[in-house]
Amino acid sequence: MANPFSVQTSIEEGISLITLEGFVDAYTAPEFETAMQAQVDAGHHRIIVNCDQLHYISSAGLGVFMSFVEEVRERGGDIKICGLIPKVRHTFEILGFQEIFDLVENEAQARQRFQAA
Amino acid sequence: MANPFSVQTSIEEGISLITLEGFVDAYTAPEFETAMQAQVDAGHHRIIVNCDQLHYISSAGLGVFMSFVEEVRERGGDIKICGLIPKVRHTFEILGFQEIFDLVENEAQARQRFQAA
Amino acid sequence: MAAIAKKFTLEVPSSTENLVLIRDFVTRIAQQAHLDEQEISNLELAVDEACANVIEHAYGQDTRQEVIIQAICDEEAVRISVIDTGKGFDPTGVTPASIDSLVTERRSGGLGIRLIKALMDEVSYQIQPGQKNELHMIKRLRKHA
Amino acid sequence: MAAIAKKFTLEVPSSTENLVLIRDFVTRIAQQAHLDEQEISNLELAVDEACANVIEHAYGQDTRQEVIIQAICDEEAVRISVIDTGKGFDPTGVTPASIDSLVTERRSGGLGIRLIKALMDEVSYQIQPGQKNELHMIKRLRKHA
Ligand SMILES: Nc1ncnc2c1ncn2[C@@H]1O[C@H](COP(=O)(O)OP(=O)(O)O)[C@@H](O)[C@H]1O
Ligand SMILES: Nc1ncnc2c1ncn2[C@@H]1O[C@H](COP(=O)(O)OP(=O)(O)O)[C@@H](O)[C@H]1O
Repeated sequence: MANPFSVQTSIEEGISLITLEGFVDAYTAPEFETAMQAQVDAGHHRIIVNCDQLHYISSAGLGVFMSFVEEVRERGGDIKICGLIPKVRHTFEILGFQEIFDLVENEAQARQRFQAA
Repeated sequence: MANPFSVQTSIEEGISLITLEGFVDAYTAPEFETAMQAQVDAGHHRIIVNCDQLHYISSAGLGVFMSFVEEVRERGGDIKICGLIPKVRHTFEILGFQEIFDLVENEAQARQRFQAA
Repeated sequence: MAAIAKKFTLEVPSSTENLVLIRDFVTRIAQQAHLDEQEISNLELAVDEACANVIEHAYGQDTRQEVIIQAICDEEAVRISVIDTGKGFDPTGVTPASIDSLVTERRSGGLGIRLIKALMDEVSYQIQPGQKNELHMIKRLRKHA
Repeated sequence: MAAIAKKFTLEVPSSTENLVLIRDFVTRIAQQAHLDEQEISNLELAVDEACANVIEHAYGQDTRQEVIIQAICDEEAVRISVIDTGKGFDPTGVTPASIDSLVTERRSGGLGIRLIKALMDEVSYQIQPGQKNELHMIKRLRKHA
């Protein structure tokens, strides 16, 4: 029943990894935003958001992705989103986010995309 | 979130095994009662109820144990209850059911108790 | 925030099918009040028993009727009321039999009120048959217990 | 049983903390109405968005206010209303911008109403600012869709 929220950040080979767990809604999205802001403020513009433990997202969470992607791209980075479970992926797709964001299978694939870029 | 209910019955070496899954409350207890009644009606008085997949029980479920135990014991059988998770075990214990029922670790132990009897 | 009591209300058709929804409601409120796991389970069970009694006894399985669950949380306690407009009863007239005698008589009932009283810190009834029957249950928060 | 509509009501303080409780409520009702998994998720998300808007916009984060969620289920549909007594707004004045332009403008909002409309079969507002604002959402059951 409990699906508590957590967000964790780590950095490896110049790529930031933000791991979301539980649900991101209007209650928890501010914490996600803070984590994202911290990376951008620190000049880290290559960001992977791992969602394989994310069970739910509402527009408050989608908005966090939306508000940062332009800035990191301008600075030569990107936000790669990996590990979406089908239910969460569906929410991204209703809004056409698959046209704007690089949605990939897993973390390894996300790293490859950065290497390839 | 979903904790659907199921009850399954099998018979091995003259001992009935009733396996409960999910929650037993006033909504689902009648199904449990039907399963128990079917064993008693068929003359099977040695019954193990495996609860290791049972996440919740209310008095409606406890009442099913209570209403059959006297009858099966009169006929030389018993109800052995195994695999209670701590939360569910606590509910049994609030009412002192551990004084009346044989609460055992697992199915193997329950079978041994019948062998030993 | 601090001094404000939070009030939650749930109204559902009088059917045992809705007990799962009622338990979710209570569990979420108890989590928000920072009860520990055992206390959350206790509250969940007590409210389930109270509502099952309303559905079965107060309304006699008439699913057109409505069960109301109200929760008020402040810094001292979680207070839950279960409200019905059914036939009511005299709670002082219910004397719990021993489990032994229930077993001997092959009874399947008679455990609900006993459980509620064992699980909650305070339990009281306000009965106006056919008008409004209320069961009030209080779980005090530990720092205030 | 068959012809009776089932009515459920939930009233909670206007705080995003309660969205999880609201989603549980909606999910359980949708399960009872035998919606499939995708439909249940859709309903859950639409109601979350509607309530988040009330909490943020109608009440401007004033947690002393109350959000009311009402669900009526019959054989044809699940009808959900989200009710507030907050400031209201003119829904016809909200024209959704393209996602591309939201991204360019680095906006984090503007997705909620769009989602609600995409997820539900029917959506309508009844606005009386400061009195009673209602958002009605209908999800038809498939055999009747
Ligand atoms: N809400 C209620 N409305 C009317 N009668 C009730 C209510 N709650 C309990 N009772 C009466 O008290 C008795 C004992 O209740 P309880 O201890 O819960 O056991 P059970 O419900 O299994 O009989 C019930 O059999 C019923 O006669
Ligand atoms: N329940 C409401 N009460 C008042 N204003 C609202 C309500 N719902 C939406 N609005 C207005 O409509 C706008 C668009 O809402 P929405 O599409 O959900 O995006 P967001 O909430 O992210 O701004 C909001 O910014 C707000 O001005």
